Amino acid sequence: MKVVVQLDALDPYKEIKHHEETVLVSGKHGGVVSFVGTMRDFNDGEDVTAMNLDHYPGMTEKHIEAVCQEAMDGWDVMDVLVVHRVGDMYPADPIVLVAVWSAHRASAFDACRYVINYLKERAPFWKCEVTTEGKKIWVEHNSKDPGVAESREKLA
Amino acid sequence: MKVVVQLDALDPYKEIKHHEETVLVSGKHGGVVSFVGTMRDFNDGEDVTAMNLDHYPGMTEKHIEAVCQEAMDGWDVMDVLVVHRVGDMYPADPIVLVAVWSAHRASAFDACRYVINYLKERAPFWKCEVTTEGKKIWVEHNSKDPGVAESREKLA
Amino acid sequence: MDIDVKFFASLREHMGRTSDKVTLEGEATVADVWGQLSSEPMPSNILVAVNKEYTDLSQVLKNGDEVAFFPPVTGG
Amino acid sequence: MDIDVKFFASLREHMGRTSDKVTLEGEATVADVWGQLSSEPMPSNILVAVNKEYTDLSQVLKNGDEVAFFPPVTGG
Repeated sequence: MKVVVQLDALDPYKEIKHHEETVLVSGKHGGVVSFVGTMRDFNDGEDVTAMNLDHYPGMTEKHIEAVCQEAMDGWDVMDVLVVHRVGDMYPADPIVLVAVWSAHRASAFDACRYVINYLKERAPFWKCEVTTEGKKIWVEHNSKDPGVAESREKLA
Repeated sequence: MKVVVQLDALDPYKEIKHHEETVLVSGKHGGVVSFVGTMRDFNDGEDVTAMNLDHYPGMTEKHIEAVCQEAMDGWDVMDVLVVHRVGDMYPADPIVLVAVWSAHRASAFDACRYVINYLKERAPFWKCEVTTEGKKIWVEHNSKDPGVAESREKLA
Repeated sequence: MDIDVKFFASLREHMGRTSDKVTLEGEATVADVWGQLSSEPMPSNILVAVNKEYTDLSQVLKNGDEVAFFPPVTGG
Repeated sequence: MDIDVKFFASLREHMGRTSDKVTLEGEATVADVWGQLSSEPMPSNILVAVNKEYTDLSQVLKNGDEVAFFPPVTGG
């Protein structure tokens, strides 16, 4: 299990490969499910040109780790990797990677979805978008995945 | 929507990047969910050293395309990419990639899972594994994802 | 009528060939094709496709159809 | 007791500072900390953490605790 919060640009698929080459034992996992969230160039009808992602150092990592641990305990998965960017970014930049390795795909799908849903619900990050007119807008809330309550029920 | 069945080695994350750079409009999708199935070095208690994947040219592509189209019709997703290897391969080789781009992650998770589940159920591929003792074993059935029936219900 | 037949995977090895051609008189079904190919009944797990669509032994054929027999699929 | 206070995101801009220090006498809760920082009631959407764990206004504090106030989170 590895959780990284970084200012550097995120190359999600390089991270997956690197993790497979350095941490996982080759030939043992049957599949990997990944989610990559990318920055969009619009939000609520406004054109967005840049974004700053604020976070609470220490608390953010702690809460992502807790969510990953819940996923490792709740499903039969082999490993979980999360890399999340902070700081300044631009449209199409990857913001977050969640990757889950497992012997069987069902667990990997469930666990990956759980991690991204609860990361979004609990990890202290705040998006501040800059519009084409130079207006700064703090994003007020994330879109909900109807699967959030569902995952929680499965784990209960 | 793109479906490829190929003899060549599969670099799933290069395929995702290439598809994003050549087909998708930058900055429009909010996320991508991918599943990569890789060859394991064991099965049913036997050590596996190589595998040949047989298929039915024409029928295979047709049925994967039908499954992808069902996913595009059934969920609010922007694009689906499937690349599937055939021929000779070795442990840790990627066998299949399913990637789904969407504005919202819930649809991408649902659609990606649907595609891999029904690809496994309907696309004519057959795995023949070679054990360390040189024995050839035709794999008799795939593991079931308990989500198969579930996805079908959602679409109905 | 002339029917192209294909076998895949373990069934191909069992039948000892990749493909075959069968000629049938009058109205004929997939079951009639199998009857020409083998004296054994078709194993219950074997799947059938006509012109690359799944079907079953009762499907009525026309001249030039491609009939495929194969075991359960194991891709992905 | 001495309490370290942190603000994030839009609340940081609203409060005009990133952090603060508050000194309280006797038993005190997060609500007492907020009362020292602002004459307005805490907005209902604001979240509270003590020592990097989520909690609420009723939590009793001890010397040296770190109390953070911030708006709903929007990561991922």
